[in-house]
Amino acid sequence: MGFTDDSDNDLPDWLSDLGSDQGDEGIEYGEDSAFDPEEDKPEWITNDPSSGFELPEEDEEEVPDWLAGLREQHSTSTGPKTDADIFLSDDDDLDDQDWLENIRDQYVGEEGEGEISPEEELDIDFLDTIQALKAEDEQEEPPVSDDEPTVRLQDYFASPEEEMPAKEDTPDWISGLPSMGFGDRDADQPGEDEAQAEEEADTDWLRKIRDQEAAERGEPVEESPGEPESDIPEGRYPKEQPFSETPEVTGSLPAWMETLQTSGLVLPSEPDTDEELAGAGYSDEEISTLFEQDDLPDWLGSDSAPDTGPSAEPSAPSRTPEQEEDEKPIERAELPSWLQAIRPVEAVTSVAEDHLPDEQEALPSGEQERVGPLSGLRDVLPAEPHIIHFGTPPRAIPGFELTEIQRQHADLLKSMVGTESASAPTKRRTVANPQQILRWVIAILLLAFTFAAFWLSNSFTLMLPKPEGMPPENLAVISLVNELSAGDQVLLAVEYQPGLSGELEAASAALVQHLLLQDARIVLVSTQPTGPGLGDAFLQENFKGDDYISSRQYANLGYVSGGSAGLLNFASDIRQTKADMAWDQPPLSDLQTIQDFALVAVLTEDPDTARSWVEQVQPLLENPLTGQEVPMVMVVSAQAEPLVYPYYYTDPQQVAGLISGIGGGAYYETVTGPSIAQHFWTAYNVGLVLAMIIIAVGSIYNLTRNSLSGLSKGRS
Amino acid sequence: MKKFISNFRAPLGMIFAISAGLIMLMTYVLPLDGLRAIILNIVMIGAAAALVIGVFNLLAVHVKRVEEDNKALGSLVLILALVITFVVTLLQEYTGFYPDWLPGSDWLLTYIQVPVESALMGVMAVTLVYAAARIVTQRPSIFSMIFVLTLLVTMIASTQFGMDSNLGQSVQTFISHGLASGGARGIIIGVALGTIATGLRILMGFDRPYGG
Amino acid sequence: MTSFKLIMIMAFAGLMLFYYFLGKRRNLRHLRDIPAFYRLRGTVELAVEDGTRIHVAVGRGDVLSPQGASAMVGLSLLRQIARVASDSDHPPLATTGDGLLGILAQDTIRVCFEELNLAPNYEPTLGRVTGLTPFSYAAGTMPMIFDDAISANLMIGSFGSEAALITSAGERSQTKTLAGTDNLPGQAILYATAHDPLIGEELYAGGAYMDAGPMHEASLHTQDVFRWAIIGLVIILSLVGLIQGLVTP
Amino acid sequence: MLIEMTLLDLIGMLVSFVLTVLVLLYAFDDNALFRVAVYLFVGVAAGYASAVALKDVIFPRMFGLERDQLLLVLLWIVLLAMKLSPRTARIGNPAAGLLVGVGAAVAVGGSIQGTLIPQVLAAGDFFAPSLMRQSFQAGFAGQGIGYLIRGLAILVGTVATLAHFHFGAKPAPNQIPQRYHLIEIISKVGQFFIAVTFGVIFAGIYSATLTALVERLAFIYQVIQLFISGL
Repeated sequence: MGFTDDSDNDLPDWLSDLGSDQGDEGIEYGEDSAFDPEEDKPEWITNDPSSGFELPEEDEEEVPDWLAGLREQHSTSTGPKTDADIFLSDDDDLDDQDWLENIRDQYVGEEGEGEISPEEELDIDFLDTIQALKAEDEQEEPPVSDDEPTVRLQDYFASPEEEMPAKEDTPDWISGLPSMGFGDRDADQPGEDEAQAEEEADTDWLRKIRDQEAAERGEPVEESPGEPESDIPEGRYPKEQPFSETPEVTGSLPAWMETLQTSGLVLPSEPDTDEELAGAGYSDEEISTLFEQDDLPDWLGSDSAPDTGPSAEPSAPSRTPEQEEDEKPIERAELPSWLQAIRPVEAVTSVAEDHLPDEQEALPSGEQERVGPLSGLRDVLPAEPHIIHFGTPPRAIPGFELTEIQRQHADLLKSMVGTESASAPTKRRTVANPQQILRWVIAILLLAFTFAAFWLSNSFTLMLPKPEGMPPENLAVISLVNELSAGDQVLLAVEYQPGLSGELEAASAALVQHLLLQDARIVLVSTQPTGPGLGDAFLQENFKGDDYISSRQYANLGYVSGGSAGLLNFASDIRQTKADMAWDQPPLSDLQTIQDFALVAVLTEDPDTARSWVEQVQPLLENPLTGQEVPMVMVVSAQAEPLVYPYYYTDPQQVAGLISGIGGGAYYETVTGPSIAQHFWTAYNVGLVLAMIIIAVGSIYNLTRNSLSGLSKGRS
Repeated sequence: MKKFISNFRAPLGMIFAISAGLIMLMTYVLPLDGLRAIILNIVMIGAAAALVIGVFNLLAVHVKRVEEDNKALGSLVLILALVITFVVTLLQEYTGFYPDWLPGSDWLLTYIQVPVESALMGVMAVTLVYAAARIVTQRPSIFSMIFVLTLLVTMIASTQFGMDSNLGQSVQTFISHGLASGGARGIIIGVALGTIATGLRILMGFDRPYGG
Repeated sequence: MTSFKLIMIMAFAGLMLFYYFLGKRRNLRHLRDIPAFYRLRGTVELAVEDGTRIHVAVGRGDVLSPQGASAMVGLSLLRQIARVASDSDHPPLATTGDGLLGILAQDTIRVCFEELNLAPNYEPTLGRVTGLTPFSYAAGTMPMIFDDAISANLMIGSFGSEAALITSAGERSQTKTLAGTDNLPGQAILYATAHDPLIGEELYAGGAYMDAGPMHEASLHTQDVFRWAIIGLVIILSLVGLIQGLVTP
Repeated sequence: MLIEMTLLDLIGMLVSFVLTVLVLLYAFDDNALFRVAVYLFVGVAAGYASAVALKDVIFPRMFGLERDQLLLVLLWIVLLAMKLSPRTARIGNPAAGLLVGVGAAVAVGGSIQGTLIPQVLAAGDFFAPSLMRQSFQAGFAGQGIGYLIRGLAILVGTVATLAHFHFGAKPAPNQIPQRYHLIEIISKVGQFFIAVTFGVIFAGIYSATLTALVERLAFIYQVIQLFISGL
């Protein structure tokens, strides 16, 4: 797994049937035909109802989830991949590489000298094992419940050569035992004969924790010759992952014990939804990964031969690690991962895809890690050895009690694992000094010079720009406002963020001043939550000398939620949208629709907001009966000007006029008289010139330095 | 029962998404204004409710920080500010006895939100100058140089000198309303294409970001 | 015009489906090179190995507006990254500036944790709303970048000019930033301040380049078809306009 | 002037002054006081926005609904709220799905209706035909040529930029997938236009940030002046 194709998310249900036709063709993105678990139910399931295996849909209530998960794994291990399988694939597909399985096989092999008979298979059943543990004291046969899943492992163990594939069918609960160190029971028992090893019931399973400690201390460990699976590679022991989860506590055991147990014992049950099952059919989920084997350094991916992963084929011959070692191609030079990361993927994937037969590509490789940095490695700790089902608590085991010594050992193990799983504390990253110093210099210069412009404002002030240079879009706004009559309603959309209030207020102060001079009636509205408050503050702070403003005769329609959808709704029916307003009283009583406004002015810094007004509102400004259109003008931040301007440039115009930034406000103030823009103008120009100098000098310096360093490198 | 529910969770979400989306889409191409109004009416309540739910998310993060670290002064300040602002704003709206001598929501907006946000915007000026001065080093290419040149020319045209100069205005007009307008149109159209594709993926059920 | 819109939508959807099934038959990706995405892959890999956290900023785009589409792309990438990095010491962290997006980001991460059977490790705070207005979102994200062992910022969604605050925080903490937004001012900011900017439409290609599914690649091919159709239309219409301007009646 | 202010305004001005200074200090480095100011801002912004959403949208709209509709909407909000907990999150899928679906439709419909069609149709105005014709008719050939050049710039810019984003490429083993040579050339032209566009917009953003900085510094100057004159 890795960056996987979003297969379960990708194909909608309505397409899944369609897609299934393409399944065989769906090399790159998977096998859609795998969607239906019923269709692809393995024969051994369908032919053997007594096996206890049923599809997840059946008898869901009666069977505990861990059992359901168990049978699910088995039912799918020979059949098509389900969603669960995809996520299990790291375990399932590991086959003989899975160290958990190896230990399990060692466990079994010691009983039967590497041969597992069908009868003995039952011994590895979960309840048997638990009862075997219990039998240490009670010496009685473990009961087998009716709904206990009986695994037909003989199907997998058809021949000695096929022993390894059988291991993949081993339930994870078995795998989980050794994964916690329980299976390595012979570690400190050199010379112990196999007969003794067979008496599993007589072995204190908790004592194995101590045994493993001893083994790790370097005490001799006897390993069965000819059993490659007993060669547990160093580093295969799980450290934190099996314990990194906290399954629910049943109460029958100490919580941590249940955690241990469930971490290893319980399998993930069937996917939660049919949809997930359907989505599971995408084998591309497993093929196309972020850390695709093709993306990996050669030393990681070299042993990932395409023919080594038929985990979905129980009859496929498997290989021992030795065999695999023999088959490994000569390792290539190692590439660091960062270099791999910047290597074009296509170039790499295409090579691998040329080598990969499509059918096999669609199948998950059974021998590689697919998640995280270990992706592509073989013989490594499984990335997710603790795949368990968390949905339901594990079933309590009656009569299971811990002795004090067992508890002490368990506590010891828990403390060891606890430290392993603790995450490293976060560290704050340091800042490089030269960058910091450069930033300081810029900040000091900018703040000092701009502030000095105010300090020296009595002796040095710039005049506003000449009105002759006023651009036509500014003139258009002025002429539109000039055409307004006294009492005309103007919708003022306050659509800027508080942080932009400085610029937008400087840009629009002259416009509002002009509107008030024309005795226009102002109605505020906003799709920003802060908009109504900002609009109020803007009018009250800057125009409180006007009676119309100070007596709050203007209307504030408030906040319209829902983004552009809300805006569309507002434009469609302003009364319904703001039903709480006093529409039967002035100043709103004259307004029935948005076409009753004489002018719409949008104050915004965001081109998307401007676009929303153009897209959603502007088409509705035309009166369908009279054909007259309410003009829409915009006061925008300088950053939005190039983006809003095209709406002005179209014919017919979608935006009838435009004022941009403090420059536009400055032009307008040459007509209406000085206001905010004039107040800021000098400092603004100082800051602009200073920034230009810094950027120019900085760029030239950097270019020169780059050139010089390039020259010196060339010489050397 | 669990299985039954689990079977229908994501599909239900998808059914709602697709059906509501398709109906809404039809209102753009067919005269179904009434239907669109009904959907939008409901949707807007939901969008506003989602905003309030977002507040709970924000609170949860910072409450956790305060619980984990007693020195998380900032988080504590955030929680208090949020709760006080929320309560004050609603009290002012729905009770007639909110005293004038206490800071109201307008006060909080005017004297806290606006100045901090404006100052943050102002600080960005330093960041932008710094970034622009370094871009030719950070990403050395001919296009970075074009970027810086255009930036400088536009800035010159925005000064008093540039605005009063016919040449400055002509150059600014050509760059901003000619070259940049062309580039912006291309980008806008491209973004629109991407938006349509993304929307259609959701409407066809391929993307299900709602838990599916 | 009504029927034109309908036909256009149908054609777009039909082409997407066509390329979807066509893409399933192909072995190779038929897409151009976008280096930023390769570097993102490497960055994610390094972050997982390094035990550091990836920050995915989904932005503040309103889901009920066209800007929401870019956030959907961000969620797609979040999903891809969460699938890889969720079982690391520091699973990816998503920040949003919108309540509904926060819910969707949480959902995305939660579903990934469930898919990986890591559900108990999931914490709702992995999907955070750090502010409910654009600037408060950016401001709320800044301290998190400083404090949470972030090694990479992936900003995919709708950001305006306030994105400079986030990239600035990333730059100060020496954190790699890959970013794309649908907002043009945001793009200009990211062009100058992000390490790996995604320009314009490249943002919407995120899913295809990060293997989010064949439909994502199909979308890009469909966009290409419409792109050239639009280019043709634009040239024809502008030439008609030019002739109108030159030929004096 | 200080006397004219209410105590609340005076306190507000001082608070605003302190907060402004703290935030501006971030220009030099991150510091604890800056963070307190930022968190205060985030909290106020969130509290304000949520309260506004309640009082301006949720309550008014819900009170206007009939009982059945109200129950339906309440159920929907409850479903949405289920998303807050991981245990119940899935129950809220339909509510979130509805919002996402409508949003997707708005995205598709809005983009086609509001952007794509108008932008394509606007191509007819690239050369401003009516203005160009008027210019030539009036004998202002230079102005007419100006429209011609600008129109060409817009046309080439639009086409080249749009073509630059072309994603399709021909894959080849051991090679990066390549686009057709012609598209690559057009793409370079498109990149030029993109760099110019971003340069212009960046200048606009800097203008906006500079205005905000100037506004804040003007405020600081004003406060200092007030207190100096009051002393």
